[in-house]
Amino acid sequence: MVSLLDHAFDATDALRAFEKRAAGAGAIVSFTGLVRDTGKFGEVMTLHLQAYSPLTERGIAAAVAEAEARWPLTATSVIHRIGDMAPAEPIVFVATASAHRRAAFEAADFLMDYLKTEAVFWKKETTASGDHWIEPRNEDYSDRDRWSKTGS
Amino acid sequence: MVSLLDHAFDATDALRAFEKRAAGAGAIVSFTGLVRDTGKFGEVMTLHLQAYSPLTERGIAAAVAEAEARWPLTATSVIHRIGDMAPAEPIVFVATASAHRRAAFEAADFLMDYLKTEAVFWKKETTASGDHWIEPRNEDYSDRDRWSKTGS
Amino acid sequence: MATLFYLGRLMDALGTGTETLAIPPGVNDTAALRTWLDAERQLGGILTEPTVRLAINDVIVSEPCAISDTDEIAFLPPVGGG
Amino acid sequence: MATLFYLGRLMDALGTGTETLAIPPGVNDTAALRTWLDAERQLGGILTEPTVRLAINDVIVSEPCAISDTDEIAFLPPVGGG
Repeated sequence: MVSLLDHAFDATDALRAFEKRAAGAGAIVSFTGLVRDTGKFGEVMTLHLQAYSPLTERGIAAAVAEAEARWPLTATSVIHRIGDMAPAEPIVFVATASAHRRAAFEAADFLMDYLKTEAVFWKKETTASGDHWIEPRNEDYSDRDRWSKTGS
Repeated sequence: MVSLLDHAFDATDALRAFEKRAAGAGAIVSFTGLVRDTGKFGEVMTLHLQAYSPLTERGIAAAVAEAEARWPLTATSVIHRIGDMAPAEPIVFVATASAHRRAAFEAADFLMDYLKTEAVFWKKETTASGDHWIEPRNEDYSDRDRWSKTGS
Repeated sequence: MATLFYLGRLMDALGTGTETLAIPPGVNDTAALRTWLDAERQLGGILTEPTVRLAINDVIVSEPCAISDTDEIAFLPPVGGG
Repeated sequence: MATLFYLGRLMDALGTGTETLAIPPGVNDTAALRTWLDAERQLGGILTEPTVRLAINDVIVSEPCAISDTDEIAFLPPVGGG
């Protein structure tokens, strides 16, 4: 299940809904990413995230399909904010369920690497000095590279 | 924060409480382990987990301290059931918070490996054929070995 | 008329996120479109950067790629992830 | 009197999880305690298995380790994790 939301959401509610879908799993991993209050250009007042539908959704769905092909998952969930958000708000929620914990951990980690590096989003931070579009960090690419090296 | 509980708990409530403590983090990972309905001896009716206090708590606290030394965590939580529990009930909840996702993922994974292999618990499954004490699985040891190989 | 979309920082540079536009005769592929539009808007080359990818009718294309006057064409700067 | 604890499957084998017990003279360390108690209860060696570890006063000890008649001594079979 993949959702792009243009309004705030509660990660705990998202986990509760996911647990219902994941009934029967032995292991559930959740990841919540929160908007940081400090960026490259200082204190962040607003983060703006732009998607381009349906490319953004299609890309995430392909990453979910790849995760489901690599690991024996019984359920997955991806929720991503778009639009304007404030520091400390959840920006992304990923949950994975599997019979065993290793699959659930690795799949959640894999999906987050996709979402942080390859997902079709453009990101703008508003600080006291104005608006700044944010380019990818090299660290994000090296995280993502881990998956192609390890094979399946 | 380490808790051994002799009664059922709600993983979503645990995450909500953790999020409050983790305010300011950029990344929160949670792991929920649920009692499996099938074991080595068939369908599980009841799982019984025995601790030996304060050794059990002390061991978990030492693993948490090790995780906090290895990764820059802003908060951690470990909740583990003891006593009798039914299939599908949460048996363990681990949450980690950090500025960046890699630390939060790795620390949660590390703590779960400790809890599944070295934690001071004895486990008994009640099935139609009676009570069975469960010995460690080799797979759990190899998961745990990953951490000594990678260094810090 | 083609519909053009400008994402991320290109939205600021073009002053809009989307517009409909008559593609002039002779501008038959993405390479010609990039060059023509960048010159027409005096953008100093930001539309011809190879890191800017193009999507035609919701598919990211290998370039140069033929275009027609009824396409939806999106200019996509490098994605930053979420 | 020493207080003994039997964990996991040893609780079933001993028929109790804990008992207080007078340690006989001459049983001065963990090795002697294991041998004496296993024989006394006719347990066929389950208390002398090296995979069974001993904790004295809440500390897992390297053996053989001296014991006294006021200790809390726990017999710990291999832990299975949670």
